Amino acid sequence: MPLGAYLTLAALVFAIGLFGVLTRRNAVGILLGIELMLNAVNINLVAFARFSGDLGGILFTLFTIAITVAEVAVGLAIVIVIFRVRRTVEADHLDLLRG
Amino acid sequence: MRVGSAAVALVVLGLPFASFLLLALVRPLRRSAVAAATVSITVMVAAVVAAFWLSWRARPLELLQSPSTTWSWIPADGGPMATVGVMVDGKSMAMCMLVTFVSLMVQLYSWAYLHDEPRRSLGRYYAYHSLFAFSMLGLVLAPTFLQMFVFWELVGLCSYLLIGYWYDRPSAARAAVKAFWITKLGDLGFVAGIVMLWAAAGTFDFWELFRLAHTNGLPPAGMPLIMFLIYLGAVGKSAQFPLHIWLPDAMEGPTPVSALIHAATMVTAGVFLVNRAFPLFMLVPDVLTLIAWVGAFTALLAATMACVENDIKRVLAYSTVSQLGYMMAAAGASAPDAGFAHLLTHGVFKALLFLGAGIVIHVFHTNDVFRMGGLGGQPWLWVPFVLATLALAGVPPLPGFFTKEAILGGVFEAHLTIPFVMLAVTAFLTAFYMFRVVFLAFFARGLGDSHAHHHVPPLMSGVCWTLAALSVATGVNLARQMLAGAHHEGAPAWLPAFSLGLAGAGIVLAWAMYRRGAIDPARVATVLAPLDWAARRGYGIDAVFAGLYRGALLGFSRVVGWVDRYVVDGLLNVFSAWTLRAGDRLRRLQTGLPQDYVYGVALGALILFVLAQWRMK
Amino acid sequence: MSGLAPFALEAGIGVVLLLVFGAGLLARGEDRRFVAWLATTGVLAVGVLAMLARPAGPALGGMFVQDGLAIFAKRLFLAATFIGLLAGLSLTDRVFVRRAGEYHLLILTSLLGMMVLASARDLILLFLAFELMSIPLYVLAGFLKRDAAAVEASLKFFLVGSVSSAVMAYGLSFVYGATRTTDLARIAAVATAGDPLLTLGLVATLVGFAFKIAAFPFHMWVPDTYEAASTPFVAWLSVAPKAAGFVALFRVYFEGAGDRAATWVPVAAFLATVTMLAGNLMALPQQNTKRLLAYSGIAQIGYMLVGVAAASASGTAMVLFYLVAYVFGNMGAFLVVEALARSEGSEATTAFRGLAQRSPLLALAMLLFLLSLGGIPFVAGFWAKLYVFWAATERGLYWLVLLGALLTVVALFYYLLVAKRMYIEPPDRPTRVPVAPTLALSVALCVLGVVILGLYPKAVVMAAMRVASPLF
Amino acid sequence: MIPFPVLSVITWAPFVGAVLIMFLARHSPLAVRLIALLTTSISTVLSVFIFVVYDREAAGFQFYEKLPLVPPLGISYEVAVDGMSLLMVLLTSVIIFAGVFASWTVKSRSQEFYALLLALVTGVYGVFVSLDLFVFFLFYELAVLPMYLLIGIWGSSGEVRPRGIFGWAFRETGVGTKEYAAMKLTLYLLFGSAFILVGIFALYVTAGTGSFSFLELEATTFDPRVQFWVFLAFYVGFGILAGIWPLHTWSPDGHASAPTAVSMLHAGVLMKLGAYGVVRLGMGLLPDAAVELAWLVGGIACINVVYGALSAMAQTDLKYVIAYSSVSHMGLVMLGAATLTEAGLNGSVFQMFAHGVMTGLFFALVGLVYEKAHSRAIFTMGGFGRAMPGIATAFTVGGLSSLGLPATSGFVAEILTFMGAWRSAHPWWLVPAVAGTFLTAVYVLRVTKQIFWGPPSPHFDHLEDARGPEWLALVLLTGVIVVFGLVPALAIGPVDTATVPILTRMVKP
Amino acid sequence: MTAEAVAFVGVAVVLLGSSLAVVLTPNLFHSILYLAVALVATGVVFLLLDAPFLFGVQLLLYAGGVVTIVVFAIMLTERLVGRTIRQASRYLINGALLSVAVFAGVAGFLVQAPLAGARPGVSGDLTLAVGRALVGAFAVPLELLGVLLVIALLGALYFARSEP
Repeated sequence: MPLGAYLTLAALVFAIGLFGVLTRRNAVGILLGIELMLNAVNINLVAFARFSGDLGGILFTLFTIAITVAEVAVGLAIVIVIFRVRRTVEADHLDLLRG
Repeated sequence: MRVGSAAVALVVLGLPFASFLLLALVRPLRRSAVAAATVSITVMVAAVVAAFWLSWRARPLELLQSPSTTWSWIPADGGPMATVGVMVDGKSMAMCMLVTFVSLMVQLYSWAYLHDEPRRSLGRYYAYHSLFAFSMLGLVLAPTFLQMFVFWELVGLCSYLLIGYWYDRPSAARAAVKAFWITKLGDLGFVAGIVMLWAAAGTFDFWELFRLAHTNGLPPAGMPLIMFLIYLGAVGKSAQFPLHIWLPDAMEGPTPVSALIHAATMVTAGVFLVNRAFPLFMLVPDVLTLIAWVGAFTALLAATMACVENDIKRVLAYSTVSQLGYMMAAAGASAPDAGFAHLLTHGVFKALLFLGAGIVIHVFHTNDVFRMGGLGGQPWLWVPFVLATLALAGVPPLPGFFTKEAILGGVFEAHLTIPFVMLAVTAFLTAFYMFRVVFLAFFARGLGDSHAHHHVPPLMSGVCWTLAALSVATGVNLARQMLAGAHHEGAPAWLPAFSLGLAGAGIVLAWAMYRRGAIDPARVATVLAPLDWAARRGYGIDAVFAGLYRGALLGFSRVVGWVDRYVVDGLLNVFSAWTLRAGDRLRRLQTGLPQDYVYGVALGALILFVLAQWRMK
Repeated sequence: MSGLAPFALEAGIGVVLLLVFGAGLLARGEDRRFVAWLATTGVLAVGVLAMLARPAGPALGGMFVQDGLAIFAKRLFLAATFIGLLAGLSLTDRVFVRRAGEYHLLILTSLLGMMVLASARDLILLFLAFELMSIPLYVLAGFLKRDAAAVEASLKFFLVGSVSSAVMAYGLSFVYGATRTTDLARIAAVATAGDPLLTLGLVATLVGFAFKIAAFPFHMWVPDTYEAASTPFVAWLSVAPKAAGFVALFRVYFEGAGDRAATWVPVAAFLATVTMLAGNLMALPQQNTKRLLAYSGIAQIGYMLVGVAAASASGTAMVLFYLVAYVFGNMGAFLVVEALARSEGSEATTAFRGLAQRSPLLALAMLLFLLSLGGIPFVAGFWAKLYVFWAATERGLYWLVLLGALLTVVALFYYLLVAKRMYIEPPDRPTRVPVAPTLALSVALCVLGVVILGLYPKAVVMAAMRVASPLF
Repeated sequence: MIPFPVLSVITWAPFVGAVLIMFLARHSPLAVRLIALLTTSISTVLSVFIFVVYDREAAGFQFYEKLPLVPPLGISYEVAVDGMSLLMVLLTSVIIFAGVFASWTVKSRSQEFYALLLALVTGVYGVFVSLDLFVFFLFYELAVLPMYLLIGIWGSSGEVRPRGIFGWAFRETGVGTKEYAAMKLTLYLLFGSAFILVGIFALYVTAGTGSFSFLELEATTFDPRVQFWVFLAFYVGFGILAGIWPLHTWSPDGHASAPTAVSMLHAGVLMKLGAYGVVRLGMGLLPDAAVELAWLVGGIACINVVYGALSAMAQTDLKYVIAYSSVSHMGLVMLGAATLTEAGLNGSVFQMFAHGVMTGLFFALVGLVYEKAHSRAIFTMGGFGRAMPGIATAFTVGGLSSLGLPATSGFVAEILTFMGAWRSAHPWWLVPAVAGTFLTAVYVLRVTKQIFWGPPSPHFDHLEDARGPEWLALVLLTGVIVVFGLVPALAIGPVDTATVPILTRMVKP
Repeated sequence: MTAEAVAFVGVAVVLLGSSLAVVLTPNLFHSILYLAVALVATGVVFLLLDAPFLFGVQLLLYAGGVVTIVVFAIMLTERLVGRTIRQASRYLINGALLSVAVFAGVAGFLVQAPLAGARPGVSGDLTLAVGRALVGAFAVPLELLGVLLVIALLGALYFARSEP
C-alpha cells in the first residue's frame, strides 16, 4: 500500500480521536480520545520511517509511546483527584472557573 | 497740507498712556480719588498743551512726502509685516486738539459730577479716561489700518468699561456688553476688510495705500467688497443703521462719559475712518453712494426716535446718531471735508449738550424731561445748553449752521436727491426735538420748582461755559470765513435760507407744542399713531437683534452644545461602551467547560490549516 | 569533562533534583520547608553558573546545542524560577509545608524540561523536553488538591495541553515525514518552502507552541489555571514556560530558515492580531486580579507575536527582550497580588483599594509593574513594546503595529483601573499590608528588573541582538 | 556655543524636584512647595535667559546638546531649540511657574501632587526641546501619563445626565465623574500617541538613515505616499492632543475635572504640544503632504473655531466654558498653520503662546473662584466683581485676550491668522475665523458679565479676593498677555526664523 | 490486490471501527475494550510497516499498560461512586463537523503532497539499530524520558493518594 493510505488512515484515526475528545462527557472517555490521537501520530511516524528508510521515526514512536503513558498516568490521577473532590467526572459539571 | 512733528505727537499720545499706567499699576494712587484725578487732569492739561503745540508748530508738507513716521511692529522675513507709528496730518492734528480738549473738559467736569461716588472707584474712572484718551489719540494718529484697528478696538474697550462703570446696575452691565457686541459686529467687517486689503496691496500703511490708489496699483475687482467691509466697522462704531442700537443704551454710563465718548469723540471714529481712508473710498463710488444713503436714512430714523424719547440723555444719543448720519452722508456724497468739519464742531457742542444735560440730571436726579423744568430763572444753567441746542439746530452764527449747511450742499451737489430730502427733514426734526427738550427741561413750569435752587458746582457750569464760549467762537470764526467768501462753490444760493427756515420751523413747532401749548402733543401723536408707535419701539430693530441673539445664537449654541455632548461625545462613549461590551461578550466564550476549550484548540488548528493552505497558493 | 560542558546547567539542575529528592526522602516531620530553601539555593547556584556559561558547540550529534540563544533563555528561566521559588518560600499552607519535596521536584523537572527545550535541535528531544516541561505543570496546577477549583483547573490545563501536544506530535510527524530527518539543522537545509507536508507539519506543530505560549484561541486554560493555582506558582507559570515556548518556536521556525522564515509572517501576524485583541478585550471586565493578569498576559503574548511576525533577527531579539521585561513585570504583579491576597484574603481588584495610602511602596511597585505591562516609558515594558513594534515596522507591518499600539490603550484602561483602586480610592482600613520577607525580596527583585531595564535597556537589547542574529 | 547644558537643566530640574519631593519632603508641605518653587524657578529663569540670549540673527537650532543613547539604533538624547520651541519653552515656564503658585493651597497629598506635576512638566519641556524623535516620543508619554493620577486624585466630578439615543453608553462609561474624565483624557491621548509612534517608525524605516534625529530626517525627502499616510498619522495623533474636531471631547471633560494647576498646564501647554507636533513633525518633515492635506487641516480647524465657540456658549459650568474656548482657540492655531503662509504660521505659533498664557490665566482664575465660592455654575453666581476686583480684572483681561482685543497677545495671533487665511489657498477660511472671534466675544463677555458684574448674587457671601502667592500667578500671566500683546516682536522675531524655513520647504520656489 | 493490501484494508477497517466504537459506545468499560482492539490493530499496522519491534512495544506498553491503568481507574471510580458509569456524548453534530473539518484540513495538504515514493526494502535489523541508537546518540533523551516517567509517576502518586 502507498504511503498515502497509511497517512489517510492515521488522519482518520486522529479525527476520530478528536471527535471523542470533543464529545465524550466522561473525563476518562476524553482521555481515550487523546489516546487515539496519539496513536494516529505513531502510525504516521512509523509509516514515514518505513517509506524513507530512516530510523528516526521508529525512535520517535518509541518516545511518543512512553510519553503517552506518562501523560495518561497523570491524566488519570487528575481524574481521580477530581472525582474525590467533586464526586463527578462529567466534564460538563466542571465549570467553577469561567469568564 | 501740513505735517506736525512725530516726536510731539508721541508726547501727546504718551502722556495719557503714562497716566493710565500710573493709575492702573500704583494701587495707592488708584485708591485715592484726589490723587488720581489730579494726576489724570494734570496730564491731560499737558496733553492739551502738547496737542496745540503740535498743531501750532506744524509745517507745510512737501509734495509726495509721507506725513507718517513708522516703526516695525510685527516682524517678518522680508521686512515688517505690520508697523506702528504716527501720522500727523491736518486731520489728526485737529482731532488731537478736539480729543484732548474735550477730554480735559470732561475730566474736570467729572470731578464735580461724580463727587458722591465712592472714592475708591474714582481712580478706576480716571484710569479708564486716561486709557480712552490714549486710545482715541492713537486712533487718530494711526498711520496704518492695523494700528487704527488696534486703537479702534481699544476705544471700544474703554467704551465698554465706562458704560459698565456702575457695574452693580444690571442695565449698565447689559448695556456695556451690548455696546461691545454690536460694535464688534461691525469690526468683524473692518478687520476682514483690512486683512483683505493687506492681501491685495501688501501693506496696511495709509500713505502707501493712497499712493497705490493714486497709481491704480490696487486690483479693482476686490475693492468694493473690501471697502464695504471696512465701512462696516464705521457702521458699528458710528452707530449707523442698523447697528445704531447700542448707542442709546450706552447712556447707562455716567453722563460725562456719554459726553466724551458717546457724543464727541469715539462715535465719530467711524466718520474719521471714512475720511481718513477717503482716497480709497473714492475708488468705489457704489460704496460711497451706499454710505450716503445709509447716513441719511440713519439721520432721519434717529431723529424720529428722538422726537418721542423722554429720557434726556437718550434724546441726545439719538441726536448723536442722527448727526453721525449727517457726517457719513457727507462723506458718501464725496464731501468729506464738510463731514469732518461737522465732526469737529459737533464734538464741541454735543459734549456741551451732554454736560448741560448732566447739570439738569444733577439737579433733578432724573433723566425724564417731563419731570424737570423751572430753571428759567437761572440762566447760568441754561444759557450754555440753549446755545449748544441752537448750534445743533443750525442757527447762525453758531457753528452747526455752517457745517450742516455745507453737508446739505455737498449732498445736493452729488445729486443724491432722496438723501437730501431725508437730511432736510432731519434738520427740521432736529430743531424740533432739541427745543422740545429745552422747553420741557428748562422752561416747563411746576414739576421741578422745588429743586430750582439746587446747588450746581461751579466747576460744572464753568466747563459748560468754556465749551459754549468755544462753540460761539468757532461759529463766529466760520461766519467770518463765509462772509469773506469762502462759501462752498456750486451749492445753490437758497440753501442757507432753506436750512435756516427748516431750523426755525422746528423751533417754532416745538415752542407751539411744548411751551405755548397751542398744539397738543397727544393729538399729534394720535394723528401719527403708527409712526409714533414704531418710533417709541425703535422700529423694532432692537427686538430683531435681541431675537437673533436669543433665538439664533443662544438657541443654536444650545443645539451645538447638545450635539457635542450627546452625539460627538456620545459616539465616543458608544465606542467605549462597545469595547467594554465586546470584552464581556468575548469573556463569555470562556464557558468554563473543559471541552469547549478543546473546541478552541481544534478550531484554532483548523484556522491555521486554512490560513496556511491559502498562503501556500 | 569538556564533553559535558554543554550540559553543565542541566547537570546542575539534575544535581539539585537529586538533592531535593534525597532531602525529601530523608526528611522527617511535617515541616519540610528546608527542602524549599535547598531548591531555591540550588537554582540560585545554577543561575550563577549560567551567568558564567559560554556558548559551546553542538553535542549529542547536533541534537543538543548550547548556543547564545540557549544560554540567554536558560538564564531567563533560572531567574524566573529563582524569583518564583523565593516568593514560594513564604507559602504557609499546610500542603506546601508538608509536600515541599514534591512541589519543588515538579518545578525543577519542569525547569529541566525548559532548559533542554531551549537547547533541543532535534524533533524527538524537542518533543520530549516539551512534555518534560508540561507534565509537571499539570500536577502543579492542581497542587492544592483539596481545592475544587484547583483540580478543575488542572484538568482543563491537562486536557487542552494534551490535545495540543497530540496535534503538535502529529505535526512533528509530518515535519519528519517531509524531510526524512528529525535533526532541525538538516530539516532547515532540506526544507523547501511550499512543501505541503512540511507546511502541514509546521502548522500543526505551531498549535503546540501556541498552546504553550497561550495564543488565542489556544489560551483558554490560562485564566482558569491562573485563578485557581497558588499565586507564586502562577507567577512563574505565566512567564517561564512561555519563554521556553518562544525559544523553541524560534528554533523550529527561524533557525537556519533564513528568508523562508518570512513564510510565517502572515500566520504569526494573524495569531498576534487575534491574541492581542482577545486578550485585551477579555481583560476589560475582569474583577479578579489574577484573571485580569491572565488575560493581560495573553495580550502580552500577542505583542510578542508581533515581534515573531517580523520574522527577522531584530524581531527575534526584541521578543527575547520582551520576555525579559515580561518576566519581571508580570511576575512582580502576581507577587504583589499574592502579598495582598495573603493579608486581605481576596484576589479581587477591590483588595487594592487605597493601597497607596496603606503601603505606598507596595503600591508603587504594583504601579511600576502595571506601567511596565502597559508599555509606559522608563519602565521595561515600554522598550519591549517599542522594540517589537519597531521590528514589525521594518517588515512593513504598519497596520499590525498600529493595531497593537491602539490596543495598548485598551490595555491601559484595565491597568489604570487597578491603579485607580490603589491611588484614587480611599482605603477600607488604614493598616499596612504585611509582606513576608522573602516575598518582599522577590518583589524588590522584580522592581529592580523593571526599573533597570527601563532606564538602561541597552545591555539586554544588545545581548538579545547578539544571540538572535545567528538564527538567520 | 555654551558648554553649560542649559536645555537639559531646564528639562530635568523639575524632575529632580519631583524626586526630591518624593524622598525628602515626606512630612513637610511647605518644603514640598519650596522645592517645587525652587526647581521650577531654575527652569523659568533659564528659559528667560535662553529666550534673551538666543541668537536671532543666526537662527536655527541653538543650545545644541547630544548624547548618544543607543547608537546602533540611532537613538540619542539630542536637544536644541529654534525660535518656535524657544517660545514654547518660555510658555511652559510661565505656566508651571504660575501653576505652582496657583496650587499653593492644595491640601490633600500635596507631596504626590507636586511630584507628579513636576514630572509632567519635565515631559513637556522634553517634547519641546527634543530633536530626536524617539526621545521626543518618550517625553510625550511622560507628559501624558501623570495626568491620570492628577485628575483622578485631585480632580472634581461634575454631573452629566445620560440623554439622547446614546444615553445607555453614558451610563455604562460613567460620564461626568473625575475617574471617567481622567481615564478618557489619558486613554484618548495615548490613543493618539499610537498613531504618532507608527508615524515615527515609518519615517525611521523609510528614511533608511538609521537615525531618529530630526535634523537627519529633515534632510530626507520622503516618498509622497509615505508622506501622505504618515502626515495623516501625525495629524490624528497630535491632533487629538490639539483637540481637533471631532476628537476633542476629552478636553472639556478632562479640563473641567482637573485640579487648577493641571488644567492650566494641560490646556495651556499640552494642547500646544499637539499643535507643535503637527507643525514641527508634520510640516517640518513632510512638506509635500502638508501642502496636499492643508485643506483637511484647515477645514477641520474652521469647524473647531466655530463649533468650539458655540459649544462654549452653551455651557453652564464655568470650567467647561473655558475648556471649550480652548477647543475653539486651538482651531485658530491649526488654522493658522494650515494656511501655509508666513503670517498664518507665525500667527499659529504665537497663538499657541497667547492661548497658553491666556487659558492658564483662566484656569487659575476659575480655580480661585471655585476655591472662594465653591461653585462653578455660572448662572448662580453674580456680582463677584465687588468682592474680588483683582480676580475680576484678571478675568476680564483674559477674556479680552481670548476675544482678540488689541493690546493683548490674543489679537496679534488672530490678526496674523486672518492675514494668513486670506492669503492661503482657501481664502474663505477667513469667514469662520472672524466669526469665531465674534462668538468668543459673545460668550466671554456674557460669562464675565454674569459672574463679576451686575448685582451681587444672594447665594454667596464671605467672598474675598486673591491672596498672597495667588496674586503672583495672576499678575505674571496678565503681564505676559499684555506685554506680548504690545510688543509681539519679542516672540515673533525668533518664531519667524523658525517658520520661514519650514515654509520654504513646503512651498517650493 | 496484493496480500498486503488485503491485510491493510482489513486492519484499517478494524482500526477505524474500533476507534469509532471507542468514542461512541455508551459503556465506558466497553470503550476501553475497543481501545485495546484499536491499539492492537495499530500494532498490526506497525507489523505491516515492517516494525515488529514496535508491534511488541505497542502491545506491551499500550494495549497492556495503558489499558490496565485505565481499567484500574474506572474500577476505582466506579467503586467510589458505587454504580456503573455510563457515559453520554455532548454536541455530537458539532463535534462531528469539527472533526471532519480538521480531517479535511489535513487531507487538503495530503492530496497536494507528492507521496509517490516507493517503499524501500528493509535494511538490517531494525531492533538492533534502535537499541544502538538508544544507548548511543539517544542516551541522554532516554535518561530524560526516565525522569519524565518518574516525575509523572510522582505526580500521579501525589494526586492519587489520599492525605490523612
